Amino acid sequence: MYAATTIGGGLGTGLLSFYLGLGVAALLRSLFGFDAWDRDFNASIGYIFGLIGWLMGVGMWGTWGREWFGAKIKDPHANSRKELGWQRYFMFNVDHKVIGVQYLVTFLVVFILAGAMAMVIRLELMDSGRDFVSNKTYNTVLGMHGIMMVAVAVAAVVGGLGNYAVPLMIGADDMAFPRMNALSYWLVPPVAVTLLLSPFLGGLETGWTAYPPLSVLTQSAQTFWNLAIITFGLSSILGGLNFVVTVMFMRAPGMTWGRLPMFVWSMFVTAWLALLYTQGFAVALIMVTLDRIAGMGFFDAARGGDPLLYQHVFWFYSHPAVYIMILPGFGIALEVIGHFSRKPLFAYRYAVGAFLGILGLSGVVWAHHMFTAGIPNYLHGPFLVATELISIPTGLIFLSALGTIWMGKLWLRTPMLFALAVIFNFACGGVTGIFLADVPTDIHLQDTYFVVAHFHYTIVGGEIFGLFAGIYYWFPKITGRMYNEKLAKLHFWWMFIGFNVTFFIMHWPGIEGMNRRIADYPQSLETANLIVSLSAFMLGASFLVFIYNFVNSWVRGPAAEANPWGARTLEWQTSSPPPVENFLQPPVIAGHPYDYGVPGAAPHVTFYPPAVGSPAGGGGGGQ
Amino acid sequence: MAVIAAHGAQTHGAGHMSPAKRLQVNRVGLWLFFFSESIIFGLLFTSRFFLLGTHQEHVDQFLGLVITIVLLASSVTAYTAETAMEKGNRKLAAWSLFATILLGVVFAIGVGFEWSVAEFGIKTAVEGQDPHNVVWGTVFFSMTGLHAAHVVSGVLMLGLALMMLLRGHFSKDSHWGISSTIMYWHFVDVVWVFYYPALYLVAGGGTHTG
Amino acid sequence: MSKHLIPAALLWVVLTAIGEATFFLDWLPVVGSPEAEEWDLIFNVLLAMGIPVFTFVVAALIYAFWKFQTANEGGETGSPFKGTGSFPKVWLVITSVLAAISMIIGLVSLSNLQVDKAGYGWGEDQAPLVIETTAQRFSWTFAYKDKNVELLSAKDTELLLPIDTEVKFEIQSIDVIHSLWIPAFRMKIDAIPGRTTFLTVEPHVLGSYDTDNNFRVQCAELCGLNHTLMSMHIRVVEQAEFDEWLASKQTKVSR
Amino acid sequence: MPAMGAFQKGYVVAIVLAVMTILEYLFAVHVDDLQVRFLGLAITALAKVYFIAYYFMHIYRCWREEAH
Repeated sequence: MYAATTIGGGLGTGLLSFYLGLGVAALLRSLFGFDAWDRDFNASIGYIFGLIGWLMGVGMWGTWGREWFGAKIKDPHANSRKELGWQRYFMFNVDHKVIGVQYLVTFLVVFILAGAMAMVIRLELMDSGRDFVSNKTYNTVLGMHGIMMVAVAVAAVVGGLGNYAVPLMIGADDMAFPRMNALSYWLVPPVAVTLLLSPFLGGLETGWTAYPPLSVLTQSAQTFWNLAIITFGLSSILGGLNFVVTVMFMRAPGMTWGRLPMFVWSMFVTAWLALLYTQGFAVALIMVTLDRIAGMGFFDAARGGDPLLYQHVFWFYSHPAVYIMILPGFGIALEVIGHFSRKPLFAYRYAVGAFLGILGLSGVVWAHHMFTAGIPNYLHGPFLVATELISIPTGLIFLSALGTIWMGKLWLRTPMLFALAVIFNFACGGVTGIFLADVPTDIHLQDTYFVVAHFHYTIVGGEIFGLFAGIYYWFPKITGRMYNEKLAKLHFWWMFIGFNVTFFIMHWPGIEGMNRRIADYPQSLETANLIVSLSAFMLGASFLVFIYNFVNSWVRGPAAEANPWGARTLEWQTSSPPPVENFLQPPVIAGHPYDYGVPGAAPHVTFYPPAVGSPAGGGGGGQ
Repeated sequence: MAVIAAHGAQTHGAGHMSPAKRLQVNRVGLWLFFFSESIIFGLLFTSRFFLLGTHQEHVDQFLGLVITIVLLASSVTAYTAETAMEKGNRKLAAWSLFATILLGVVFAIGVGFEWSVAEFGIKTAVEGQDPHNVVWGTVFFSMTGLHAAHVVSGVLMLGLALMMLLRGHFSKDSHWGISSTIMYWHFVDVVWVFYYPALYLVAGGGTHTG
Repeated sequence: MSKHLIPAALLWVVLTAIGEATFFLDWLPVVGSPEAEEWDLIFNVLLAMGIPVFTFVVAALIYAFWKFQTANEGGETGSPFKGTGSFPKVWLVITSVLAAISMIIGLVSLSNLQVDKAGYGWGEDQAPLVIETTAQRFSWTFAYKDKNVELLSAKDTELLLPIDTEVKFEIQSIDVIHSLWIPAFRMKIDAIPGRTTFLTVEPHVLGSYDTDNNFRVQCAELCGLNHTLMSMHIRVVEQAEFDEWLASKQTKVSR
Repeated sequence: MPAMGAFQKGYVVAIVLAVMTILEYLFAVHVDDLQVRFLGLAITALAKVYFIAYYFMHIYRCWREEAH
């Protein structure tokens, strides 16, 4: 009932505002002497109105907007305190744990949908000649698979697991800006809906990169797509800002920078990346939108513009974006490997240095996506060097992971298996990256299936495996229930084998002359594509096991202990699931989070005052 | 946007944070937001030089100077408003906020006037002029347009702040709502500090160079 | 320690040997030009370097997975070393050296490509045969400069190139970004509206699409609806045959 | 400027900024060398931003935990 009110209210005001926006745009246009109706222009204004209406409708008005006009606001925490059961996940709620679950489940749904689109792509590519879908549908499916998976990779770990775990791991009771946190989540559903509607609005022609002039000339749903992605970028920036401030100011006493868990470090660096670079995508798409709806000439060579401007601005974001994707994967992998090897994390300081090094280098490597784009010759060398430099900090992550498992006591539960798979997969993705960083080899490999295989190895193999490591690792904490270990291991091996067969073989057609984003290819590539398609279907099927295990365990899994992994970090020192205020007593940090088996090591956390007989809800005070 | 950062959070966590710390967190959050925005402005700024070098079409440089001075004057009144608030002088603060809003509106009108007399378009090159005409128009209108959008939103936020002040909100010790909108206003001024020379002065005395 | 180090190292050696053995498979596509030879060389050098790196990680993972796992549900703890000694520094030096080597390989080969640079792209300023290439959605136009012959990918089936002659493609686009890619020559450059890009190849084996599918021009940058179809077959022929073909084309045009 | 009141401090900075703006204008209009002009404009802009960020926006307060 509550949930229906929230969603219904949001949809109602959103739609009304959308139509209002259409009208306002038409009015303005006729006032200034244009035709009253221009689909892309009017719809853009309508989208902005609709977005604001939606946000106000789902609860931002009551808990936030009224304040701007000096009126009393509703208590934003009312929803977290009420006993609402599952309905609280469908409501405006400022509790970071609820927002984390909202993010996680939303993006798992998007992940499954985008995965289904990958199955369509592989079905089309099973055979060189036959058309399973038309070229138009193929391009739409391809573009949607790309952008939805990018969205998942950017937000599933950061928004989902990051929101859930980071405040818990640093001993905070919430994020620094809880209402802004809720805002960044509630910006996501309109984006998802707009993206999913794009096949009905004219399809997508440009892939997820949206290179002009094609994205300016195309008659497809490009403008809606731009607006949706700009909105998503806004959500990502606000989320990043929130994480940076949270980690800077909300740490518990004694939680020095040298004692932060690796996952928190990775989220901190990721948040900086999101805050610093996401604007690039937004600016690039704003330029495309202006070219489309206002007839401007940023990318029109005939009128003095330059199409390459887009690529520079776009990759200025989209290369750092791959670190937004991969660093949380590394963070989870190191976190899990640390706890499940039962020994201190090897070379902790070097691993932190690696994160910071990647943050520093990420802004100066973007043009390696443009080695064949006709950029001036003098740019090739510097970008080659900068790109290769990235492999040095990345090597330190491997040092830390391998050093930690060496001579450890590996407890091979599912999270650990996924974390080890991250290291395995990324080793392959990293080595194939060398070929793409060196300009001479990149000339041939650019825009082929070699690139496709490479980035699936890094992003799926690195981040998505990390995402699943995190999901299994924190599942007992989030749900208060234990997942089924046998099914989880089945999921792991099925996914691991399916993934590696699919994408390892995919390098081969790339080298043999198969380029990206095509629906048909020369006959000589048929065998390779058939194998890839078949194993891709196998990979796709593995997620059915996951869905079954996830849903079934959440509904009726056995109750989980507070600390089923015997881990030292803070989030395991409170109940599963944690109370609304996270910790009943304020935590004080005294030791390093990974000091397993170190003689005389202080415990990572103690609670003050000691946890006896204190009344529930006594989270206030202190500090 | 500053409103969002401005009002920050009053959480159950507020119990864990002193008001001074809350203020510091809000302030750093707002600065990070400025940082993030300045990259949007910076990318457009860089695009202007990427596309045109230091080329510049004819613009009314004197008009540019006048609106720049107007914006600077509005910064002074904004500063007065915040300082008055810190000293607890609500009346002076209200009048200064009002003056700031007025000057902001004058600036926006100035930009609108500049647009209406511009000697370049975005659709097609003007007959007999440099072919850079269109892309210059593109760059000029999008840069000043983005900045003007921030000015207008700043005026709206200042208006809300003034309204709240008149209704008796804010005090000497608690006026983050006013401080944050005024910081946002100064930030808009900072952007103009770069945009004004890039659009009006780079090519010197109205000559066509580059 | 050495109880574990020696078998792990052995595992690494074995895996590396298996990996490096793939060089005997000869699986790279047809080599149609000196540029392709150069490409194969660099690719193989980098691969020879990359395989030991990959197998190092894999060997460590497999060995740890096999030897260090414990059934004692997380109760035992491992050796509590923290990696604060000199080992990370050694590692840092080794990875830096490896990165430097791959940089140098790339830079040396890059300078080979760019020795005779002509604005954008690669290739000599002057070439005996210049083909003015125009890309548009969704076809290619190839005009043999000063030869009065023009081929359309929509109409003509094959693009003929003479063997052992430098051919320079001057590429322009009239609508959106395309990319000219010839897999057999391992060369690719984008076609960008408002710019002319260049690439030069020197075919040195006879061949055609029928003998190897990589003798083709392919658009490699998504350009819209029928991007898939934007390709054209290439046939590399002897100079005499080429001249004869050119002459026959010229008469057709003049008629 | 320690001895000055808060209001006066702001007005002095504002006058400095106004003078810089006018000088910048005169400088740009009368200097013919592109490089010199560009450098001059860049330096003025950075100086102005420093004044605004420090005196008007109180950037130093980010590092302090204080109520105004």
